[in-house]
Amino acid sequence: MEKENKAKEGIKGWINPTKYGKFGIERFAWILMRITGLGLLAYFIGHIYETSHILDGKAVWNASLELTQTTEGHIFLALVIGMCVFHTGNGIRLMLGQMGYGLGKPGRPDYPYKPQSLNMKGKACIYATIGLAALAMWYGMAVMFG
Amino acid sequence: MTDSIEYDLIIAGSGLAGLRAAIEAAQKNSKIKIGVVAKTQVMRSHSVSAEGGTAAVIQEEEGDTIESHIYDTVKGSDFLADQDVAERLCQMMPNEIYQLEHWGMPWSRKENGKIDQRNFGGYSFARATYAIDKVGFFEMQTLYDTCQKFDNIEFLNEWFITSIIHDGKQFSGVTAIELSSGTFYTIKGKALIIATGGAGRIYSYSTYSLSSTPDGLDMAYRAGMALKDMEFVQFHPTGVLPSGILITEGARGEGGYLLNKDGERFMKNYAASKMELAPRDIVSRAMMTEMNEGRGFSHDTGVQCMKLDLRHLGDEKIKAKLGGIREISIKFSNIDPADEPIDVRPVCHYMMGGIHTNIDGAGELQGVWAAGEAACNSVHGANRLGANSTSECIVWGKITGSLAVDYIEKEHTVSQFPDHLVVAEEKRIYDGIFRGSGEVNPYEVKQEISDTLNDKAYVYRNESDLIDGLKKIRELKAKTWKHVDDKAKEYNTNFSNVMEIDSMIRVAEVVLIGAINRKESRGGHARTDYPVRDDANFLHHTLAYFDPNEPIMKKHPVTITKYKPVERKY
Amino acid sequence: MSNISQEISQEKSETVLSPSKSIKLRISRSNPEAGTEEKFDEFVIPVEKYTTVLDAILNVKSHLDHSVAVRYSCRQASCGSCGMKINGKPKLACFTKVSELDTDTITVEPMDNFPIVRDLAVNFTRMFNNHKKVMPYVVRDDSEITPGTGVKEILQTPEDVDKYIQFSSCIKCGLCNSACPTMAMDTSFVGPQALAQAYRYIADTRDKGKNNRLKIIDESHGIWRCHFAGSCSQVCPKGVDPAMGIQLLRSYLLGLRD
Amino acid sequence: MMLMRESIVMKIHYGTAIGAVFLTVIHILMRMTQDFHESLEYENVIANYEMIGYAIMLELLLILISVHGFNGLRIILLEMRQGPTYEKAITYGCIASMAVLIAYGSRTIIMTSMGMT
Ligand SMILES: Cc1cc2nc3c(=O)[nH]c(=O)nc-3n(C[C@H](O)[C@H](O)[C@H](O)COP(=O)(O)OP(=O)(O)OC[C@H]3O[C@@H](n4cnc5c(N)ncnc54)[C@H](O)[C@@H]3O)c2cc1C
Ligand code: HEM
Ligand code: SF4
Ligand code: F3S
Ligand code: FES
Repeated sequence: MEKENKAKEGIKGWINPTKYGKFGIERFAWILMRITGLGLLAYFIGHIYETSHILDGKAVWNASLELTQTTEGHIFLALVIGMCVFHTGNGIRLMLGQMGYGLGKPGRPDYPYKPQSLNMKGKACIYATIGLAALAMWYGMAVMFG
Repeated sequence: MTDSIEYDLIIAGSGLAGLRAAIEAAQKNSKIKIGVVAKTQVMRSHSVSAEGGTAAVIQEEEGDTIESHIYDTVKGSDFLADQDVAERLCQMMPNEIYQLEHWGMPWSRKENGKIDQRNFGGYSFARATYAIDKVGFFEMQTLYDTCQKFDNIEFLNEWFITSIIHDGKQFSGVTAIELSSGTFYTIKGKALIIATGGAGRIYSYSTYSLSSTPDGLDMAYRAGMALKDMEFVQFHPTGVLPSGILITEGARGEGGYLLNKDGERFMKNYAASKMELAPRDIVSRAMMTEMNEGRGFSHDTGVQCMKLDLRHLGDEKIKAKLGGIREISIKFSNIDPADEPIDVRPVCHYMMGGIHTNIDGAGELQGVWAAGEAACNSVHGANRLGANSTSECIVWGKITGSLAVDYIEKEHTVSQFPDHLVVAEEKRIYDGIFRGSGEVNPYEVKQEISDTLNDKAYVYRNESDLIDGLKKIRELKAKTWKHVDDKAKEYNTNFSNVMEIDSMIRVAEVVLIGAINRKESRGGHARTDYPVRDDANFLHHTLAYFDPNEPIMKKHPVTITKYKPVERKY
Repeated sequence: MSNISQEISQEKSETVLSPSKSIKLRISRSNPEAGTEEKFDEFVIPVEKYTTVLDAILNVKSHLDHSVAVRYSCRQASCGSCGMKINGKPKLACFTKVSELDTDTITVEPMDNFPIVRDLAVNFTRMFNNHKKVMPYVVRDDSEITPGTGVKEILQTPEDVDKYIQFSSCIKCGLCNSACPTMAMDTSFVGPQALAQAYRYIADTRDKGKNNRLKIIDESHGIWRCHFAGSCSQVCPKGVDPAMGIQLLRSYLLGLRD
Repeated sequence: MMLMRESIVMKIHYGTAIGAVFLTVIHILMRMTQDFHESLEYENVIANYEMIGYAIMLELLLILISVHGFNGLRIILLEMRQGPTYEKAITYGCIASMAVLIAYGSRTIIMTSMGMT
């Protein structure tokens, strides 16, 4: 019984792409938030390591900077910028929601039921954040390649 | 040896009556162990479907009186109600409304914060207490949630009770199958409250949950307890087509009209003073008369129907007060009641009859009580008023819960547990049904039973139809259909379905014989061949006792206290 | 089709079905306790304009394969029995018409994140226990009334009722839990169903159990495991909007409301 | 396994996020106000570090993001699998990693700002 009660969908339930069409943009924002959070953490650790080279003198510092001076490096940095913008923007949306703002007011629901918490404001916010992230990536690329 | 578990109090059924009984008992004595056994999951009982209201006198300062509630109930019953029982209902109910409220019931409120009430059929005061139009659902939730407070209530979700075990006089347990595992159990207990609800699924056009089959009634019947007044079946005027899902009487209580083909509020010709809010039997007959005389509509599924018009209430009022039926109507018949009238037709909705009990809900076996729709304490007589049933469930849930505890607390000499009866029951269901054989599809037998009752024992009845019906049921009984194709143990609903169908045959027989014998028209039982009420010969209850061949029919007196039977007019 | 279907075809059939349009219904079959793996059985059945997915499944059960295991009762979206995945999305079978799905093949599977009992029926024990855990009842000292003492209602305006009525509409169908991404991995998570009920009682002006309830849900697999993915509200058939309730609960815990 | 109430942990999570937003903006603006490539010149970077205010800000940012990031990681891991031992392992694992990263980053900041390059 105990073992049986552990039934769960597993990682499939997180990454299965068909979910996002069925459960809406909020669910997509959810997985992006996870991925960008982890991505940023990975970058951050790398970043701390990279900056530590400052202690090893100019040559090493420059050499480590060189690592990202390639095309791949630029794309990687642009991704980081994008992740950062999305994670920050969506993070602010989530925090506002989790503090109780912008959810609409509880009240008698009328059929056909439209969940108020998944309102247009929130959805617009997600699309805007994705747009902003794309913009920032584009700008970053322009600076780096330019 | 079969697996065995034990409780002090067994409650069969977890509808409003069962849960109210459980709370009362748990509160009264925290030491006794209570097992609530239901063939559905506990919170999924049929009671969740109740929509319109729960009757109680809570506005005495506005002019309502208990006396008036009693009289309305008795008059509504066509004077077949036991009047002392009706009195008990009406007196206990107000407190129960407040008790539910204190437990969290989301009653709809007036602007001043007091509990609101709405109009319902057959009452002389608007005393149906409501919570939007999902009264039963919210009541079930309130009771289910309140049960969570008590550690001595245990829920046995999806356990199908098959029989009552007793030594001829005194109750000693039940047998049941745990559906998830398929294990056959003996549940021993000192007392039993039967709250297995109504059996309206013996009709094919029915408002009931699909789980409302007569297996609960049947197990009492087979245990030697009488079924009372089974010929009285209530047909609710407004079942939505084509599914038969209920459109609550509250829709008319809020001001809805019933229209015939000429756009006429035809009820003025049948009950001028109450119009659409006459008692259900009267409105249903009026509708059938209109249809029979060619003033009905034809629904796109081919059946005749009438229209229920709510458009003049306006979208906002419909959403605020009738949100549930708005949803039902849009989803199940593609009609938004704010734009279009709803297609409705009288539909099997309630069984006035049930397990014979006294005013306290005590059955004919020592240690067995019955409450709710499964019971017939004769509070509704020949026709129940809307909103009086949830009330009944709550009041007799409380009463029986309390009395069962008193009984358990007393010392009893207990005779040897009749193990041989468990063995016999196991044989009956496993050899007779599970391993039974036959070439007729049991589900088709079920369809035929329910179609037969729909055709032959509907709103208007007559001798030849009823006899035809009985013949048909007996033919079906004689066929070789009792078998279970699904051989798995786990969650075998094929098995439980066949047991339900088995019980339908026996109970349908009692309904038909009762109706044949009652050669008069009273309340829900309208005979075209005997169109008037006959107090001289039929002012009595009908009892049916089980016999393998044919039910043994008896009569039982009606308790009349203050109100002499008079002609019933609205 | 299974051998049961063959047995049924040998049964004498007396009802004539009037087919108007036919669809293919694929039903997920499994019986973990008996060691049977999941497979799909396909049935062709007639449907009408009003046929619901539950009607379709029960049609199969009545006429083609009696052994289909499915939970149902009210057939009007009130009891919460018939939650399942219909063409991949969690829905109530009785509240989904075949016609609104707009396809000729319908696949029904048991809900995710619940242990399967058999075929389409799943085990709710975990959800019921979580529900019980959040103290889903009005907490106050005077909640029992002694008859005859003349106690009346605790006043509550219609606006007060509106604060919790939507959360009170939960039919415990479990669809929200089956859709929630946290539930897909975290078997200890209390889940949107129970959290919405915690909010329902806290928002009730009659209740005094807020602090206890907040304490209960403020643990490592409690409310904070919700990340506002919103799938719960997306699939809720009753407009409960658990996501809203959960976020509002959080504003209590963050000290932004009391 | 609970060292603190989950609500306190999450308040920290949100607090660090909000703090990080501001500091990251400053951090990035510093890059932007100068020419991007120039800003990363060895000498410029060293000069930046030697401004004590900036160094303190970097230290703060390091702590905020480490706390936030590793708590985020803990959240995800916590939801991946259950069990008391596992939970204990990830809680302490994350705290330890967090501490190591902070220590390692601090070393860079402190040593650079004190001119120990
Ligand atoms: C659609 C509809 C709307 C209604 N609206 C109203 C209304 O507005 N106002 C009003 O007053 N009344 C109304 N009624 C009537 C009222 O709802 C019912 O009479 C009442 O709910 C019956 O409750 P109960 O507790 O007796 O049983 P039910 O709620 O019917 O419960 C029966 C229980 O018994 C269990 N059970 C049955 N057989 C077995 C078995 N063999 N083994 C184990 N368990 C078993 C079931 O699982 C279930 O838990 C309505 C009825 C219908 C059909
Ligand atoms: C600077 C602005 C940032 C903001 C506003 C922010 C905000 C948030 C918020 C609100 C959450 C919680 C989401 C939830 O409840 O589901 C979160 C999660 C997380 N954050 Fe950040 N964050 C920021 C930066 C970072 C950085 C720089 C990192 C990496 C080091 C990071 C790593 C994570 C991780 C790993 C999670 C967990 C992911 C999840 O729960 O889905 N964040 N962030
Ligand atoms: S919140 Fe909605 S989806 Fe979840 S159990 Fe309740 S009714 Fe079902
Ligand atoms: S889907 Fe799950 S993550 Fe939260 S908003 Fe609903 S509980
Ligand atoms: S059968 Fe009750 S919700 Fe579908």
